[in-house]
Amino acid sequence: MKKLINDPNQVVMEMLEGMVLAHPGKLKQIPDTTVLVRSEAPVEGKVGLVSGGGSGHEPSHAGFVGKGMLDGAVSGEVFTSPTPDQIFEAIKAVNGGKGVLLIIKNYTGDVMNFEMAAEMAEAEGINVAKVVVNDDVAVEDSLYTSGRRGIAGTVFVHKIAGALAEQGASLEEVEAVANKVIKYVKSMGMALTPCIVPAAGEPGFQLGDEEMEIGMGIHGEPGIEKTKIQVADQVAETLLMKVVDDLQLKESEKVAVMINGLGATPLMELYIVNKKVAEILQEKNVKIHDTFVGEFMTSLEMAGCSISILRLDNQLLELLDASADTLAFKR
Amino acid sequence: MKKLINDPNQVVMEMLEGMVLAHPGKLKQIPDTTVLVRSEAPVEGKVGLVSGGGSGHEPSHAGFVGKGMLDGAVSGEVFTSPTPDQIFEAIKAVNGGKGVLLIIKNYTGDVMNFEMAAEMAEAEGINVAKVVVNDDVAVEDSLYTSGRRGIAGTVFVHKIAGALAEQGASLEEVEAVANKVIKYVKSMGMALTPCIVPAAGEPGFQLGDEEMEIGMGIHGEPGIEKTKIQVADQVAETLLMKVVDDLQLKESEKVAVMINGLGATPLMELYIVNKKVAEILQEKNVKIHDTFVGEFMTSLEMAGCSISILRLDNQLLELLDASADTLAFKR
Amino acid sequence: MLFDVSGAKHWIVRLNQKLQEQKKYLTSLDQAIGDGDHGLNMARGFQEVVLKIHDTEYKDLGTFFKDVGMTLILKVGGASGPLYGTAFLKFSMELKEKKEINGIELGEALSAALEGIRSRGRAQLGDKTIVDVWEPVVDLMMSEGENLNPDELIRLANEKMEDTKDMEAKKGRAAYLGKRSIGHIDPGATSSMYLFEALAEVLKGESYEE
Amino acid sequence: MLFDVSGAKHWIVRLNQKLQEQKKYLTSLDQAIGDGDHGLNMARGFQEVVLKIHDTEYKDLGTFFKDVGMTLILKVGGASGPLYGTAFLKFSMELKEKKEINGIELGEALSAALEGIRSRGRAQLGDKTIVDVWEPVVDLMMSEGENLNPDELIRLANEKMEDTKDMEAKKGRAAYLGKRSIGHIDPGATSSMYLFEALAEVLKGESYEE
Ligand SMILES: Nc1ncnc2c1ncn2[C@@H]1O[C@H](COP(=O)(O)OP(=O)(O)O)[C@@H](O)[C@H]1O
Ligand SMILES: Nc1ncnc2c1ncn2[C@@H]1O[C@H](COP(=O)(O)OP(=O)(O)O)[C@@H](O)[C@H]1O
Ligand SMILES: [Mg+2]
Ligand SMILES: [Mg+2]
Ligand SMILES: [Mg+2]
Ligand SMILES: [Mg+2]
Repeated sequence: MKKLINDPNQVVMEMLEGMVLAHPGKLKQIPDTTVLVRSEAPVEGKVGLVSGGGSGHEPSHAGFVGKGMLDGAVSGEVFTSPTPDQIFEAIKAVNGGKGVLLIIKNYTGDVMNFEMAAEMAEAEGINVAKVVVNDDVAVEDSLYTSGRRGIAGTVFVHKIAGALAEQGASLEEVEAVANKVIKYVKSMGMALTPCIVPAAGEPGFQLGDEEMEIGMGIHGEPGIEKTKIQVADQVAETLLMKVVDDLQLKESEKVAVMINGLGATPLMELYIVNKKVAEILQEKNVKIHDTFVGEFMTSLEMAGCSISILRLDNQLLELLDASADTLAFKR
Repeated sequence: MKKLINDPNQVVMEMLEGMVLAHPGKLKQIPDTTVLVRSEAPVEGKVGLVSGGGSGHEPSHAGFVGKGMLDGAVSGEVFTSPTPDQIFEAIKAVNGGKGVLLIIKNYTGDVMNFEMAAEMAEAEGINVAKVVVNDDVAVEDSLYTSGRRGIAGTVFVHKIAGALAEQGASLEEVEAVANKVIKYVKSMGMALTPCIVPAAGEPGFQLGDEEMEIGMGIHGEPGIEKTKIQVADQVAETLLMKVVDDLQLKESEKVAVMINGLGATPLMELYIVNKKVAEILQEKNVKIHDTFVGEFMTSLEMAGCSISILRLDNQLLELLDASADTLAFKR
Repeated sequence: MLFDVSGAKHWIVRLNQKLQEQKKYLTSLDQAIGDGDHGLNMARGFQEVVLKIHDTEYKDLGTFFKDVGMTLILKVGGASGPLYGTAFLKFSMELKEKKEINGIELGEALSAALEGIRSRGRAQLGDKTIVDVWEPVVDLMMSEGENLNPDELIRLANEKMEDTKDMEAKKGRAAYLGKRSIGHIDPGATSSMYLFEALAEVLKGESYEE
Repeated sequence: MLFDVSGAKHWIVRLNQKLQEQKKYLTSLDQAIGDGDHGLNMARGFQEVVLKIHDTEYKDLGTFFKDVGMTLILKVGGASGPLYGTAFLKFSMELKEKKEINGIELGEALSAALEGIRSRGRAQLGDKTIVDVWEPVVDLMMSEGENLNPDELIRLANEKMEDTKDMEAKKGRAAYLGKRSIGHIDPGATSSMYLFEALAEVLKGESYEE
């Protein structure tokens, strides 16, 4: 394991300290927690937005804390949901009197821990709403299972719900728009290499020199299938078509595109993937309103990418374009 | 070699196409070239700024094209300086009548190719000035050799010279401030893993499981020495002290810090490095005006980082803080 | 059979020993069908529990297991934190102010704990989760009461853990794998087996080294 | 000895063959003390040159080598593009409108090419660059003139290339390595050796397969 770290068991705390030291004007840490909030939190008269999850997905989620997006981010151990007390601290810290929206990625652990935190907050009289992001079309959507995972599409939820909250909307309105984004955003990913959780010291799975994993999760969970490695155009087509079909995208609909790197994939490769994605969408006469290429929801140093498509109506388009000032997303 | 590419010999062109498809409102490509310029180029009455070099350092340099930074970026083959004709095309495309500044990283190839392009431009009556960035303190500074390499500190040159140009300054003034940044910025890097040039198909060098390379260049050129792998705090201290000593930083001076990832290093690790860097600077009573953590000047999928320190006087501080709107650097 | 605070401490310390020893193994099970942290999560959580209970004098089982549950909730995270945490909290609520209990009461309290797991995780028998060990084991304890044979408990816990191998996961992270989850033992079922194995060993009166 | 457009074409085609064959080797030399692209750069550039000259009828050496130089400048990049490109451009300027030249004129034109390399790259003898092959070889051609023994040229080019092994690089990318550059043959010196080897083979009148 080759990593620029000190103690594998201290990576989260040291990272958070390093973040606050780097951006003292933007972020503050709630003492003795893994919670980072906007330096001006709580913002009076604004719905507070809290997201979080295991660490190792940077810049998610603290990178999206700031004006126009999140108010607070809670970090668990690497790839492990944070505990309810930490989430509760975040809720208290961002509550400006108008209630708090929890943006949860659909993993059993996250859902349960955020639920417990919401129960704690409600017991203290804080109005809390929860939305659960499940954009990963690699996983079958079923009532009888855990359902689909939340992956990179989550960033669009932060952006759009954050923009509406910034305008002073009510908790119900912010929750509703978040749920609309969740309905309209679908994603799928693939990996060329695994990643190593620092405390584990070994890769979470193995891929041969000629293999890739299609439908990869963002924690090293295996995907739909291992296949022989394919060229970028083929990968782009496989992922995109699955997403487009699931969304049932129609001609002349407007979309936003996200080509998300999982950690070790050079920007060069992400743009090569985007070339094919844009070409296919243009062929289908889908209107690309905007494209985001870079690292938004990573898996440590995993090589690979995910493609997200967000269907845009007028409301979502306007909120997507609204200004945002966070470390990893500025408009 | 596991890469999300199609044809190893087409990576640069496909990447550039993917970039323009992603950001049509911001970038345009000069037809049949590897030149990307601001969509509004040439900006009349403004000094034009052109940088570039081999590809594989993304977001450098096209990611810094936009308001307040560069007007144009020229991409060579991976890790290979672009040819003079391409650079000449960029100069012509951004010349708004006030002359053009070429920001060159100090590599024999870049210097020679940009020089030839400047000669071509001057023959056509375009006023051209050149600055050569050589911030890498890993290399000995000597009149008898090629001197020091240009690495991540180059981004500060783009930012600050770009800000002054945006204010309408003359070519001489922009050149002078660029040279001041070059004098005041020093950097040093290290690598944990090598990277693979697509057309070569094999890593440029080898590092054992327990080895790292100190003073690494950004093209897989070997550094000062191979050492046993060290913890993040030690790495941060080694790199930073070399930079600080070279700059002869004194108490209560103001600086900007850049912790630059080389491609495969997770943001988490960069922030862990920043923690130590900030602590050491605070101990020395150096004032950190701002910190930039992320990928600015990469080496494909190399794991590792570089640390840059820019000494700030009032002029530089103001220009660093000025607004900028590019893909990879927004203020 | 009587179970008191001393037995309870023995149980938890013994469980922690097993988890520390099996940390890598549990993690490797989770790597196959999950995200490879179950061993780390359990080992981290129970280490904290043992630290917490080590220096405290507990007057009754309720306060003891409340500390166990709360510590797990606060220190584990992931799916296992809320599940095991909730289980021990519900367990503790059944044992409020009890200094010692017999086999019947133990079974009833564990039954409440299982209810906590069910309501938190909404998993059913056959979903390839910890429920697949808990439910049959708790059933056995309820039906045997004072006549429980600890060796039978160990045998059953192991058998039910093994049975998860052929199941297709419907809940938790392994569910994303669909049919690819078949052929691997569930990590949570395995940590639950250790939990009951440790309990049975304490019930048998085996001594242990702290 | 007479050197005309046909000989010139043979030279360049032969050189390209060598560069394509040695692409990996040159790249491996550049990996050791540079950035590992020298073979790629040279192979890409001369492939383009050969494509360019293939279908063109050249009336004189000047226009022929102008195309060679310009193509290298436009297609190679890096350090080797401007250096080899400038060399062939200067070479072509000496050969303006010349249909054929003798050994003395060839030496003089190559001397002008070397001057081009020197003024572009500012490297001196001993800096571990292409100059370390070019300078002694051009000196030999200048002093031998019509009496040049092509085998002696090949021997000298190889010897001078080998000599770069013990040098510490002062120019080019290898200079960043300082003393660590010692012990490796310079990639550019090696491609220059192929250049002169190909020339000598043509001068000897060896036939070749296109
Ligand atoms: N809904 C659920 N109900 C009961 N047990 C579950 C549920 N979801 C997951 N589990 C158990 O949790 C185990 C995984 O725990 P762990 O790896 O610590 O958490 P995570 O999945 O968040 O990484 C699984 O092996 C399974 O036995
Ligand atoms: N200033 C110089 N003068 C002469 N030759 C040089 C100079 N700098 C570099 N070279 C030659 O160029 C070779 C490297 O070429 P190449 O790898 O194609 O370019 P780059 O170094 O830009 O990657 C070196 O081996 C050396 O022989
Ligand atoms: Mg987990
Ligand atoms: Mg090169
Ligand atoms: Mg797990
Ligand atoms: Mg080279």
